[in-house]
Amino acid sequence: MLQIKDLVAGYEMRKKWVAAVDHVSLNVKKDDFLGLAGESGCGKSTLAFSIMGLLKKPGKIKSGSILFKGKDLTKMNNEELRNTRWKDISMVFQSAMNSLNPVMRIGDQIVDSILAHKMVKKEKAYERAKELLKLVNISPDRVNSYPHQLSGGMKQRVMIAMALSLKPSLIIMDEPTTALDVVVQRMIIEEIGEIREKLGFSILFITHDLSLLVEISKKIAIMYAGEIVEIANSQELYSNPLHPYTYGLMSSFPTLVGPLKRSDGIPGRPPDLSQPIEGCRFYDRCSKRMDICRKRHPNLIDMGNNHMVACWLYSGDKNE
Amino acid sequence: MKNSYIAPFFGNKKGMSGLLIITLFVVVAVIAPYISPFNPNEMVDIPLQAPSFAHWLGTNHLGQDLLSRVIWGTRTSLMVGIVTGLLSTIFSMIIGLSAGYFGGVIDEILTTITNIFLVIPGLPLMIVIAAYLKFRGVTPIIIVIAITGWPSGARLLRSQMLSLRNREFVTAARILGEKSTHMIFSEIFPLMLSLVVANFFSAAIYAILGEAALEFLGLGDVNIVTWGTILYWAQNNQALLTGAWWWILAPGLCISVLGAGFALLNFSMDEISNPKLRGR
Amino acid sequence: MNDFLKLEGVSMHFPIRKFGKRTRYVHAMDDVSFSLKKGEILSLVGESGSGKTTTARVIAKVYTPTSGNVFVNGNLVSKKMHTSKLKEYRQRVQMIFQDPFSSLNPTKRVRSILSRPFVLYKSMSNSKEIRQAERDVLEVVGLTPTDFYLDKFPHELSGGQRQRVGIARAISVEPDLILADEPTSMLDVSIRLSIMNTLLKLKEERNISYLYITHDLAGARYVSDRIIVMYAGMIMEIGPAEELIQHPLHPYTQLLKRAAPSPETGFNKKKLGYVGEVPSLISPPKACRFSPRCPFAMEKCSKEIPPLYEIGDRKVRCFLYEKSNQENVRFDES
Amino acid sequence: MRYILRKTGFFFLTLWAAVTLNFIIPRLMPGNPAENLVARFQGQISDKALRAIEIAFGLNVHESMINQYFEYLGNTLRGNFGTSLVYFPTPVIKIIDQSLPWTLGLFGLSTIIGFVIGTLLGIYVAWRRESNVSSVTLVSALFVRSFPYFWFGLILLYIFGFMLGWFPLGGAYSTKTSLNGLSYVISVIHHGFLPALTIIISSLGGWLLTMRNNMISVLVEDYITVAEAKGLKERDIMLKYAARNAILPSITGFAMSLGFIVGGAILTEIVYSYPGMGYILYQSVIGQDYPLMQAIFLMISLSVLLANLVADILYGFIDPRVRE
Repeated sequence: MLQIKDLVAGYEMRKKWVAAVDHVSLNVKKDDFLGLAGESGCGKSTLAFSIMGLLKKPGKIKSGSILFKGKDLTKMNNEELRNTRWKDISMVFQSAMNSLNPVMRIGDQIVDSILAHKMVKKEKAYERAKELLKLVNISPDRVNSYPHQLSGGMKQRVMIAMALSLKPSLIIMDEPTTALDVVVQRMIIEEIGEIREKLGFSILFITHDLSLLVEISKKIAIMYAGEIVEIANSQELYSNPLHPYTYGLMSSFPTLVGPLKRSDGIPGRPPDLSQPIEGCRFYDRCSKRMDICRKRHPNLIDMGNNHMVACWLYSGDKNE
Repeated sequence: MKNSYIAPFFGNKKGMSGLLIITLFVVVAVIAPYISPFNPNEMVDIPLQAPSFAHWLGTNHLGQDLLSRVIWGTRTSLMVGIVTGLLSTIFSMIIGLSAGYFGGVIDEILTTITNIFLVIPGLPLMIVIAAYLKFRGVTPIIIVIAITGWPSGARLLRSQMLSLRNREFVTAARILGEKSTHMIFSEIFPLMLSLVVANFFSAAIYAILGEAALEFLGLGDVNIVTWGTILYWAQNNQALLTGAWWWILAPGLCISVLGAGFALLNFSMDEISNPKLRGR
Repeated sequence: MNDFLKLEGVSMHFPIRKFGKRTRYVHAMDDVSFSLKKGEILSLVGESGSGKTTTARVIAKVYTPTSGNVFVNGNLVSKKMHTSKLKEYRQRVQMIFQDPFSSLNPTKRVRSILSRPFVLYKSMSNSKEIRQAERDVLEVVGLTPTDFYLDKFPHELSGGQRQRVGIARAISVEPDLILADEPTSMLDVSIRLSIMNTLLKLKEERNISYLYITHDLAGARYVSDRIIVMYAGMIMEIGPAEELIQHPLHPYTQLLKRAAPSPETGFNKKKLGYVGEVPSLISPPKACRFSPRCPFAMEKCSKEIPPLYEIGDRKVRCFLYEKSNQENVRFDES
Repeated sequence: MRYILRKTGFFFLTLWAAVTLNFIIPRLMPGNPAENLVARFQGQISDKALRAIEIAFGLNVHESMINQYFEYLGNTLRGNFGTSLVYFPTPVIKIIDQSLPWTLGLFGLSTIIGFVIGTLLGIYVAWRRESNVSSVTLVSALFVRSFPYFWFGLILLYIFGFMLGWFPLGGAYSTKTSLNGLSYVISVIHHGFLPALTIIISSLGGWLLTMRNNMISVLVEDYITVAEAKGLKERDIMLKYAARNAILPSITGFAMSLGFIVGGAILTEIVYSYPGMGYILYQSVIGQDYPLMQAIFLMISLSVLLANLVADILYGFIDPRVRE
């Protein structure tokens, strides 16, 4: 359904090019729940914004394509893009607190997304807005509330309702629960799962919280410094992480059960993306680095079982 | 740090043109005796002459050379602008910073006073105060403008103080055991500097326009040479009805351009300290 | 072992000003009592609005509590302290902040930020001496080469590096107690553990005690000896870390545990369902604050505030554990 | 409701402050210049009227300050401002009654027009901030804002009144012929056009800059990105999402700017000899007519404060957050 091919996107700073997303290819199929995990600054939000066509100056898509149902989103003009947005692909943003217009009733904000795309009567749109609120466990008479009258969790539910308003086939969720407390986060994640079962749509779920992702998503892509370094099914990735970065991330969150292991996370910090890097981008922080890693860039290779990894440890042609 | 504050300023076209304008006026004010072609208070030619080679800006009803008067007027106008701007900024700082820093009852009282002065119209108040003053001159004008010019600055500084005071690095300094004076002057103040300077620029604009207005109304000392008094004499001698447009054009332009110079500086300070505002 | 820090019935109510009159209060912290031993790491776990940060700030003397007493080393910490006494107190109790971006002054280099503790507490004025002391402390928190970091401004450092500068600043004072207010929550996952490990190392090497504030139950398990669970301004449960997490007594602790992400259990985990939201802290009713959301709520729960019942080395604020109810206790083994 | 009550409370507090300032200022001045006022009135007006003047300016009164103050407050409340000197023997209140409507009409209308145009331009400049038109507009606004009102008025008067003769040189309506109905209205508009234009253009720059800065701060907010992602039309995003939030600080800033513009309007009236409050204020200053001057200051303050109250209440309607 969504095919990202060799996408290069980033930011044009005073003569410098910061490659936030570098040659990324990714597919989201129908009914997929794809998780995209990575640390801050790894380019995951840039990727999401590129898909939505929301990348603003100095941000820029340099090359590659984003095909949605066969049409290239990067080549659309403004009007076509406007029509595709929200109707086919919608998005739930990170900061629920600031995602709603503070001076408009939430009902009006849901309704205007419907009216921007469909020729329906206003009353009908309001009926729909009420239905949507009910769907996300908010009392329908809240249509007349203003954002400041809602709690953080309710605001994010409103955003989800809004994202559902036109029955899109793909919803991008960019850290939808990061700003929320654990209990609220859990409730919302469960609700998302239930609604997805009911309505059937694909999700691209972006987060830095790998422990959460392993639990909820079908498939996970790990992003590091602008590149995808590993893709696999969640269970497979959890039990058998191949890339040293994935492995490091997996042992970076303390657990609630089992013996207490002391671990040191991943030392160092991600590389400066405004400088060209020849070899592997994880080289500086890698505990298993080899000589070749510094010189040559590893590409994603298929390890079977739908498991792809970009690391010289698993490449046969090491000595080439 | 010094560099990271000042460097963007040199790259800012608006800021640089503002600086250029102000510098130009300052230079003119300093070297007024050397570049002024005539004594500004002497009758040097036939009254009400249009601009010519001999008198670039023409002459007034007493046959005084207007170019010389404008040049000498720069001194007083600029001085009043800067001194008054400084005075109001100091008032604003004392009131705004103490309200923001101490909070509580002190804040409530100071804020209420500020709000009251904020909505009471400034120029009419200036006129009323100036009208009561028995002696006319530059000092009363400075005082009157400074009295009415501080509230908007105080309000801005207070709100910035409030937000900075609650920043974690200030709490950190407090927990580390720093004294209040250290926290205000070493931790908080460096971050307020740009706003204080911006505040000075707007206060200076206010002062320059206020001074011109009061003098135009004859509420200053009409016998000294300033841009405002040139306009006063022009108006009182019906300059326009006699077609002597040159009499009003130059001093007014000078006020506007000087004001714009400060406005440009102010605008660029805003852009630098708040990168969001940078248009391009 | 001696209690180094002790809180007795401490409450913090913030007034809401309307027309200058104080009519309503936010009960950010109500009747909080606990103690902390020398060299112990005690975690304060709770969601936002639970009062955990307020507790830390009351201990740090940023806020003056509405009522109750704080004791440090057996001495009462009075509300108004003489300057020299306060300085002595500050030297014992330091703090690490949640947001490494805002807890360092953006206009100052690391070198000048770190010089303050030495000027204030070691009476150093010789710049060479200070520089050497700064190098030593940077070494301890793992920022090497030290001279490289001394010349940096905060905005030139990563979040983790900034947090290390914050830790360096706190330990330069050589405190006995560090209040760590969610020190890892704004950092990248991959470096959280190494910050926690640094804190653990300092505890072992310097016998520093910590009050470690977090919303992450698993993180609390990783670092702490004992855990306090707070909800809506009150302590709900206190107990040794491992025991409390494996066998949570209070229904709220049970909820917290079930809500935490756990890839080990994965999809087969029991669903939470809709469990309501945190109540308003403005003039709350006299009742168990968790009762509106509690699956085990009894009539009594909405009428009075349960006391902290002692069960072995644990304490729990729930009527389920009143003597007469003890037989009916249901443990949630999720 | 509570919000409106609070704002009304502040209105009365400020009004009280203005009235009290009026009482204090002459008493603070070294060598009260109002002294010879009484001498000039002596024997010309009734004793009661004379006493009102003495109370207002603190002359020859042997009562305690507090008693004076309350008597003054009473006089003010009853509109008893005394008699004008310049327009002797007309009572001050009558002069105000005649000049206030002119000021309110001219000034009120042109301030609103200036606000609307300036704000719209500010929205445009921020929305198209990459374009050259925006840059030029912005810099021109910086200059226009620094024009002294009276000077700009003089220039307009010279060009359109004196040189081209399109507009009259002063007054509010033609006094030459007897006017009725429509011709009166046309005459009023004809006379008011240049002063109005002066105020509109001079005030517009400030509104433009305020709105532009607010817009740019708002445009980086997340809800703008969300609106874009929702595929709303550009115009809807600009007006319903960006401008509606950006205008809030402008309305609060109204207080600050209004006082400034009122000052400008006074000078404009003087330049155009427009028989409003500003012109009368000027006459009273020249003629040392302190009773008239004080009353006018009070009236101007009252109008500004009322305008502020209206702006505050309006704000409550636009921003739901302050209502409760």
